[in-house]
Amino acid sequence: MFKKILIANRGEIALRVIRACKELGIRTVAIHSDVDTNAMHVRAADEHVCIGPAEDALSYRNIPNVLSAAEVTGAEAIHPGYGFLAENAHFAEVCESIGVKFIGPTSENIAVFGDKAKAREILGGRGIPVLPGSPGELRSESEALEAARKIGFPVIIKACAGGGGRGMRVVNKEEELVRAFQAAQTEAKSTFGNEGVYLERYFLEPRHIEVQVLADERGRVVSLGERDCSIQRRYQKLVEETPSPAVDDRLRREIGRVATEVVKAVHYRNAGTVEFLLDKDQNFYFMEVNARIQVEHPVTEMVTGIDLIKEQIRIAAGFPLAFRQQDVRLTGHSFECRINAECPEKFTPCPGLVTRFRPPGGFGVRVDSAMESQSTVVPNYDSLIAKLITHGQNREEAMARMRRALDEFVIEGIKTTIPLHVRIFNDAEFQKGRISTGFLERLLAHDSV
Amino acid sequence: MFKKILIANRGEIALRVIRACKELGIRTVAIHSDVDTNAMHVRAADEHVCIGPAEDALSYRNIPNVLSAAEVTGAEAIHPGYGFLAENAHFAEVCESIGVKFIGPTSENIAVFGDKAKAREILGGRGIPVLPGSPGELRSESEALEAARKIGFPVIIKACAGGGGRGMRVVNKEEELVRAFQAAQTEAKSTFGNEGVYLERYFLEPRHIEVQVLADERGRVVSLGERDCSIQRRYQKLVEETPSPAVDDRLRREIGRVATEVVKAVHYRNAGTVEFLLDKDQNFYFMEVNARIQVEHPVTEMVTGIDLIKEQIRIAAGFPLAFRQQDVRLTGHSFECRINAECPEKFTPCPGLVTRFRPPGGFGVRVDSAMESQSTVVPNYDSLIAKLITHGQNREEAMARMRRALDEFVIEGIKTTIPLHVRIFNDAEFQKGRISTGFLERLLAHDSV
Amino acid sequence: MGVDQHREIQELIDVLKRNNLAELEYERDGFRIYVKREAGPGQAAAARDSVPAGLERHAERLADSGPADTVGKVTITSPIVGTFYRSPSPDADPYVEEGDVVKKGQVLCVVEAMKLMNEIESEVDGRIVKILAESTKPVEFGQPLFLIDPAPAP
Amino acid sequence: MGVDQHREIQELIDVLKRNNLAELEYERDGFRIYVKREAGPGQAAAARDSVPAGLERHAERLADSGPADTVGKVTITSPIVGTFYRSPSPDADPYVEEGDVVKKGQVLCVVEAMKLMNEIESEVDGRIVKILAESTKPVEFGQPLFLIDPAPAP
Repeated sequence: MFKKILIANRGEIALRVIRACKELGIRTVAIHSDVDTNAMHVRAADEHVCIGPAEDALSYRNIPNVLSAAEVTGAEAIHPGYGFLAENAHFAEVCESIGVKFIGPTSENIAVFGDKAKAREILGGRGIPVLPGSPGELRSESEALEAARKIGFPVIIKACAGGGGRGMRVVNKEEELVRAFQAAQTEAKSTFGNEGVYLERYFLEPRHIEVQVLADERGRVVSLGERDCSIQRRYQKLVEETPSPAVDDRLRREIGRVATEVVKAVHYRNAGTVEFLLDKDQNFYFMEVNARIQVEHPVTEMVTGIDLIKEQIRIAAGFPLAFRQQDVRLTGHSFECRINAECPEKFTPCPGLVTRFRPPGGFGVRVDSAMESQSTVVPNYDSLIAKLITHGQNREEAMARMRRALDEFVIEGIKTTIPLHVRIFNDAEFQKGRISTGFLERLLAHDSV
Repeated sequence: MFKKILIANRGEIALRVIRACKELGIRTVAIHSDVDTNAMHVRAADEHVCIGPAEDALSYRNIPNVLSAAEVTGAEAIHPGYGFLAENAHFAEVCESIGVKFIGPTSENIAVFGDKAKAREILGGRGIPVLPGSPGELRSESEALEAARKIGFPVIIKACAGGGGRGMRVVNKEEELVRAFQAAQTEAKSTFGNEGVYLERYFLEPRHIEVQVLADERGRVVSLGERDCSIQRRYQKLVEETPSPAVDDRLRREIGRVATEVVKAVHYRNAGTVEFLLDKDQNFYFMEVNARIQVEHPVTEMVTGIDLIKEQIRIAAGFPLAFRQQDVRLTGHSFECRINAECPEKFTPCPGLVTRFRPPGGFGVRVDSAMESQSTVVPNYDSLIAKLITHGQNREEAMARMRRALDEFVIEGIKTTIPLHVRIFNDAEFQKGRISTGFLERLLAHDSV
Repeated sequence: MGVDQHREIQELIDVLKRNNLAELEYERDGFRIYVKREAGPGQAAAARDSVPAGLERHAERLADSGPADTVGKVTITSPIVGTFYRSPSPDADPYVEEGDVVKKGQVLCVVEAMKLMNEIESEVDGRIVKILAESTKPVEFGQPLFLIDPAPAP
Repeated sequence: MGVDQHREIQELIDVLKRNNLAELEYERDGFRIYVKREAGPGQAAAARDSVPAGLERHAERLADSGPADTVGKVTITSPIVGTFYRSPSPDADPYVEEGDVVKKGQVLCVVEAMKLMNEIESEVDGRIVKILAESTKPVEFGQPLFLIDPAPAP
């Protein structure tokens, strides 16, 4: 097992990894930018190294400084968390080349899933159900038009290098296509530095269903149930749950089997998430693989009892998975609310001093956060300040617990998305499990009426 | 289901009950003494009534005022928590007589188990293995001597009305007995107002093993596994865990069956705990029944997923148990540390202003506490200020998590038992599960050497 | 405490006073100071004011009762939890009205608890300035019921 | 608290008052202050100084370096994370010693990162007052390496 791990991240996920390391008896090195000198992840680690100024390109994404920090502290492995360098194939490659273990998939794994159109092409060729779409990057307007006619409208144009919902465009009619195609290319170029775009069929009211997988270095793969992440605003997830109210045992087995095939097809290693779109008729389509640990991983931990970060570390250290598919038991139901430092109406970031931070407690309540009273939310990074996770014997209990915990949660000094979460959990349709990726936009639209 | 419940308690257990009520959609009434006006349980409840001055005899144990508070607020039921009025048969009886549901056992149940010697006599007569001891209260020195000779030395003298370890005395040799008997009677009289004492065989290095049971109003009983509460200081539990490292599946079934027989024998209702002494040869002996919810109930909740407070409320409302014995699954391992506002060396209470309170968080960590930064620990009541509970896939993980969580827990302004818990969890014998009720005294004795 | 730190503290206090600040906290190199001024006349109340909620409620009730100054007055509070009644029965006259002169030991009201009527007596000779609770409503332990202006000692 | 910082705090409070602000937070070179005025006239305010721990560490290092006053001096900090070396190779002489006069652009040390030697140059003409890091030891981003007394402009 590793003796010392460097955590190349900040905030709640850095603290999450440090906690797992402490429980495994592994020493930790935190890195931080100069505005994060006093951050909780820095104080929680055994050692810490300042690796640059506030701008993430010069600090948390600064590969030479991150690797130098690993070198001077003697860290044998690096956990990238999510974001920053987590899905940077070059970083993973450099780590491999200098003998520092990257705790995550191989650089090839990251590269394959970095090009979404290509990944879909490869997997479609191996019998994985993929979204009906263009075979790969679209080179011309006529190619786009031809592909769209074949798929049937409405279609959605996506950037090959995109992610997090940016650079997407829905086209309802043929006559809108050329203009949208050009605009999407321009946007893709300016946002991602790569103008490649592709087409997919656009579904109304789909669910976002994803499957957590673990693959050890010997190629053994297990799937750990699905997560329903349909509560999104502009493709940003806000609430996640497991199991999905739309997935029964038969479908769970089937989608788990397909997810396992996806990661086996590319010799994937470590933790990953296979994302699917589920339509109203229970058809599911592969969308993409997130080659990292995800923000919403705790809900899977709550129902399986498996510490996913520890599993990532064990796998990276060369240990085989200690359990098989048939050992995985899903117990109860779990929700996660992402609490962001944002104005809950307009979603504008709201950094500042947190004058009071009192997390909820008690049975079935988990809080993952690097905040405390008198912490400062700096404006330089993402606005997620806490993940509130509940577990219950069934969906009703987990929901009631979330309402109770949201009510108990005190965060003063800044605005947060807590009031929005309260609204979601009080919504009758949500309570019945009747959700789709359009749910939140509709809920918010009610305000303006 | 009840619409409104009054919680006749304070501190963490009052908050625990309020949380359960909120999740069940039941309105809550807090009661409080005048020093607790600003306490968290008061702020968490929907309504609150001041029922007296600081002295608990005039407030939390003041039956007329507690019942008047229920009356003026229209509460249909009273949850007594633990301590105060929880095992007061008269209170339960008055509640019954005025039509307010007492959430707990019947007044007869409480009365039966209130006289320990008598309870043992009744149950011994029904084939329950009881500690070898005097048949009942000892009326004279000669009776005591005769009983002790029959049992064999060492013996322990206990007060019939005793509890929490008070009024106990170990006698190693025959010539010490008469003197000890007289002293025990005097102490029992002055402490409990009842000079009745009885004798039991005294075991060296026993374990304190207890079984959680639930019994509904129709008489259906389930047992929910055992708790090992061997880490005690002067009979005060400090650390509890489940499952016990000394109990295997066979013994668990056997002791669970006996516990079920005990409560069935007296037509017990609601939640209760059957306490056993387990000797080195895996023999177990019935000691007593705690006719209430216990401080350490959360470890059972962590491994069963069952919310015991909600079950208490459901049972009191007349609902049958929704699960059978075979539905109960024990998953993983759980520990609880009782964090008291005490000097960790001398165990003297340490009330005062908590200037900073930062509970630990993350996966598998639960905190039950009514404290926050700037809370005051008042000197009038018991010193328990937080229960730190961890859960893991196995004993090792739950222990590692506890060490990590103890390390994260920040309580400033007062002294707490956290350093003692750190010592316990770092002790090699404890880590191996080699514990008995003598463990802590030995650990502490090391200090003085 | 070194001479330097002593001077530093004095400087901070001067800053505080000059600027009429309520609190000041300063930390450097492991040296930390927190200064807070007492709320005196002409001063804003300290932010960390923590009058217990229950007493605030009572204070509000007193405030609601008008400009009557409570200085020198005697407050009769409820010794039990129950329901406050100003008269012995629904049809009867109230025991007392505002302005009435009362004797020590005179019954002012009843508080019903567990179907028992508990008579509350005046603790002093004096005049009822204000009745602070509403008839037929619940009262808690310690809740002010009457404000009495005590008669000067004879 | 230095004269400069003292003056700085006072200036901030003046800014606050002049502009009728409620709160003000200011940070520069690891020195951070937060000032808040109470609403309304006859103001009270709370000031909270929260120097980040990392820069405190640097401040300690400076303090450790003796009574040398840093006022008017230039601190050369590490622009990268790596290992600090005072000489180009183990056998070679150090680039500079305390007391040496240096020119702007002159190499003062190397910081090795990823097997690459990064030469750190002086930002000013002046004299080395103090060497603040130890050769062969790791340095982090922003860590002070040299204290230089700049030469007066020619």
